[in-house]
Amino acid sequence: MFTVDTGSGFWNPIIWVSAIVIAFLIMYILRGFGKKEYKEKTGQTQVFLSGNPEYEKEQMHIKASNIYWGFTETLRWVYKVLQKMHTGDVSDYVLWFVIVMAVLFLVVGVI
Amino acid sequence: MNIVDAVLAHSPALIVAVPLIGAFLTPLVSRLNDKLRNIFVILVLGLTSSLVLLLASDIFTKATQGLPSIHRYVFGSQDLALPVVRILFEVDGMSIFMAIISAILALMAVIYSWAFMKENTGLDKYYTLILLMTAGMLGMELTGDMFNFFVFLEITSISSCALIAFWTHKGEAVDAAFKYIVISAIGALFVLFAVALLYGQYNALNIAVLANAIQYTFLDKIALVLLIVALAMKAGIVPMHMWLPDAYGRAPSSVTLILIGATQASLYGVFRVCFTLYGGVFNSLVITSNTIGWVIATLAIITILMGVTMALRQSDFKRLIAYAAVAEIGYMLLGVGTRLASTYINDYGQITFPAYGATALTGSIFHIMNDALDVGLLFLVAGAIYYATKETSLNRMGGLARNMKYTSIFFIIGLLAVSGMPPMNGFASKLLIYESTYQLNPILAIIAILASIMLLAVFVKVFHSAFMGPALPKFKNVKEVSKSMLIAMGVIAAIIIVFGLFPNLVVENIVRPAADALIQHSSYITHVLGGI
Amino acid sequence: MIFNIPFIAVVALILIGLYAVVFKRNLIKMVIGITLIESGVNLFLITLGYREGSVAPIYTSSPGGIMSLPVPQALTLTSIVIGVAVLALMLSLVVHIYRHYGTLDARKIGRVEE
Amino acid sequence: MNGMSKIVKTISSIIFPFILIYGLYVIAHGHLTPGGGFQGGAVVTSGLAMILVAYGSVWTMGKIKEKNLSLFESLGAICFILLAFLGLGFGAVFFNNFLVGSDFLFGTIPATGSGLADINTGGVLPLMNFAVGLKVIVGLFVIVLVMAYASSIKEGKQ
Amino acid sequence: MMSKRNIAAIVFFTIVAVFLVFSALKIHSFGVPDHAEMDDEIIANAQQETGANNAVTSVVFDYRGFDTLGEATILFTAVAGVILVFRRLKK
Repeated sequence: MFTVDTGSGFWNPIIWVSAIVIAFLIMYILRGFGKKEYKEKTGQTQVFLSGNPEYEKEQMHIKASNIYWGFTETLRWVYKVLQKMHTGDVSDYVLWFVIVMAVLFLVVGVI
Repeated sequence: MNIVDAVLAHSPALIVAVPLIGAFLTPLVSRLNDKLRNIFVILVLGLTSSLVLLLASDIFTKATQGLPSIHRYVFGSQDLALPVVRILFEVDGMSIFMAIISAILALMAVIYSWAFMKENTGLDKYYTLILLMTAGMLGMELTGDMFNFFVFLEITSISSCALIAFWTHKGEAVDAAFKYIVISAIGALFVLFAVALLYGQYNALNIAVLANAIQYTFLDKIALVLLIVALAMKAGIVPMHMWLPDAYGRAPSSVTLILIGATQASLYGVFRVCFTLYGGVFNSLVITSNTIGWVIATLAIITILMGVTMALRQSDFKRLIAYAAVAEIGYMLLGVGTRLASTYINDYGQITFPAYGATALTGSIFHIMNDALDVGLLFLVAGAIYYATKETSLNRMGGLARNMKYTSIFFIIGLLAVSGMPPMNGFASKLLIYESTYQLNPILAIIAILASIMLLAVFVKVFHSAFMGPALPKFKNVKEVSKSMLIAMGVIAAIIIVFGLFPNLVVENIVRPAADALIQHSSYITHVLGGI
Repeated sequence: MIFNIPFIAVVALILIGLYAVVFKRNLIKMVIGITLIESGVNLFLITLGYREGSVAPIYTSSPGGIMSLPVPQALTLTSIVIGVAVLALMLSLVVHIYRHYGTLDARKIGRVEE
Repeated sequence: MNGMSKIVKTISSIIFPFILIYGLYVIAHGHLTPGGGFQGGAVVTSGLAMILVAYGSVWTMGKIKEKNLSLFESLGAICFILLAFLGLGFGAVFFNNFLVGSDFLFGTIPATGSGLADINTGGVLPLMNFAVGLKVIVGLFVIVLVMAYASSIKEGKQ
Repeated sequence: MMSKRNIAAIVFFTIVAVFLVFSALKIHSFGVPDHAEMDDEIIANAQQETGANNAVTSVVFDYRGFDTLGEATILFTAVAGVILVFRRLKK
């Protein structure tokens, strides 16, 4: 009922779920060993940004475009090509249709 | 003959006729009362879904017991005579599998739009078009006639085009609708051209008759290419996917949910062409099968990569999900490509395919359903956020989990499912695809897995920027969305979790019969030609 | 070979239509291209149904003799109506696009910064 | 669009009944002669479109609301699908031509190969022709009317 | 001066054109269909089965009546779509 046979292996979500549950339990137990020194409204709760002043809460939120900045910056050349591809022009969309059709004609027609 | 048997016997026709008559009645009903109209539409789609489920239960029970399960319905005559002059509906496991998805998506979309669409005008036409679109999708999936397939393809595309342009005050929406109608008109016309090519040679329009007669002449090759390319364009396969982010991203969310069904109905067309119409050809010509298989697998890999890389860069919520949907379509196609590319000649000189070919097809069919649910849930969440905040750009969102608890929970479920994290349903189907593709060619599988990880990264970004972070002052008054939207999202999320926890139940009872129906293409033919 | 001139005309119509869609920038011209493709396909269907020396498949005061194939004619009828529907919707969208953007140049509308 | 000169209006009103009758003739004889619901409907719609051009879309819209027109269109579609459903009821199959061979309306079967035109033949075909004809007349006219009206409103405002 | 896009477009367009023209030459000669079983069946039985003298109408409304339903639906869809697109946006 639970196990999917993939031919060369299997997948059982129940094992996985129980593993997750056990991991959480272990984590919770480990957490219990920690020291309870945390006190509110003391210096412990203050934000420390390497000595820089803390901004307003709204400005601290990382905008979606800034996430993975490094990744997109490294792959800038890829994105340049892709951006050139996506022209937003209907005739280009149809042109891609013609191109794929031509390629498939060549592939299928030659064989 | 009791009533259930009678309904069952006529259900292939009723499944299409009930939403159609509902669509014709909706303008009359909406003159009376708005609420009555909503209830009426929900009832019509509920009736359709229950008919679909009735037929499905019959087909799947018979299929798992090894009995002949294909339902045949002849329009206009009780018995069938050769040559086949009438329109036939042939419902096998694959058709009804797709019909289940379409019916459920349409029902959820209607429930969702009760609150979501409340403030708009023109709702009578909106509901009419949704019913028509549902009828079109179901017709595409159940029909056994090529020309009929074209007619329903056009119904689906025209009604979805009008629905994409629903928010006419936004120029982009109209623009996306225009792009969609150009693309789908050209695609459908080339499908019709291919149908005419086949008709001119064999003087038949029925899929089974054509599949029996096909000889793979030059014209058949042309028709094959036209059919595959046109349907692939309508299914949004790279590099013909560019209409998809536009259309998905700018339509109302409830419409996008059904658009997923429409796209997958086109994908079903690709499946049908590859495995039934040209199934005999592919089963007897190894080189052709392998070539087409590798072409499809390559397209699939490009689709996956393009989808995730573009999704990473997007800042518009729905556009981002649309690119993720493109990537998901690639996974489904990868299974098809693997199955076709795995054909070989065994030691006894027979043409056959290894076990992993069947597994790949099973995985990709399972993934169709998972993709519809996962991506659909994400679109619904995006729509809920738009409804609550009137905001589409991720750059201007933040901290919404504080105000919208349920929505964010649903988003987490959808996020985990769409990126194939265990124990969600997306993982089970992707695992089937990975393992079988690995045996064909490890590189394909590795790329697919990496892309899946990137997909997770994409949605973590979305989750962080939309739901996490400090509470923004402009969203102070944002409230949780209304009940009807929560119900629609909750039902889909519940199905996702159930499918994730009981994958084998689904695979054995629903997916495998569907895959078998495609693999055993001769049973489809003999049921029409031999069963007279 | 030479008797296939109608089919070559069909392909020519389809190609002209495709050319208009791919190379022309004006939305109205693209719509015209799509209708050209459509008429090409309709012409193809109708030519497939012709038999040499045949009469229309209608018995009422028919002169007798072989009849041309009725199915392609029915398909063409369906296809024409579908074409009208698509055309109507396309043109109304073009009207709306012109209202929003003030232009019909395909390059100037719909560009989204990816 | 503000309508044309008086000459055009008068002549088009004179011609319109003839177009109407010709279109209805094509619809009614759909099962005997070339034509049918779609073709006849298109003929009638061309007549209506002529009236629309002659009198202007604003005048026409004042006479008929598109809301009422689309009601008629729904009616035509419902008639058509009901005929199909009646096939399910009487002939046990969807789209069955249950009237052929019956003594009821349009039930006569012509001798095979006969060239005589008997209007009392065809089973449900003439009825379906009428349903589709109604649908096509109203449907195409609504499309033309709405598009013309929307364009003229735009011109007036800006 | 032609742009890169147009040159590529012309190349692929020519390939498609060559294949389509070639396929037009490969179809059976005009006026001599290879097979006509389905249509002959209809011509022979149309009067008997549907009672209509016009074989095309009998195909449209009887043999392929479901297509016609779809066709009528498409017209209905187009009308709904056009009205939807040109609707008034404010209540």
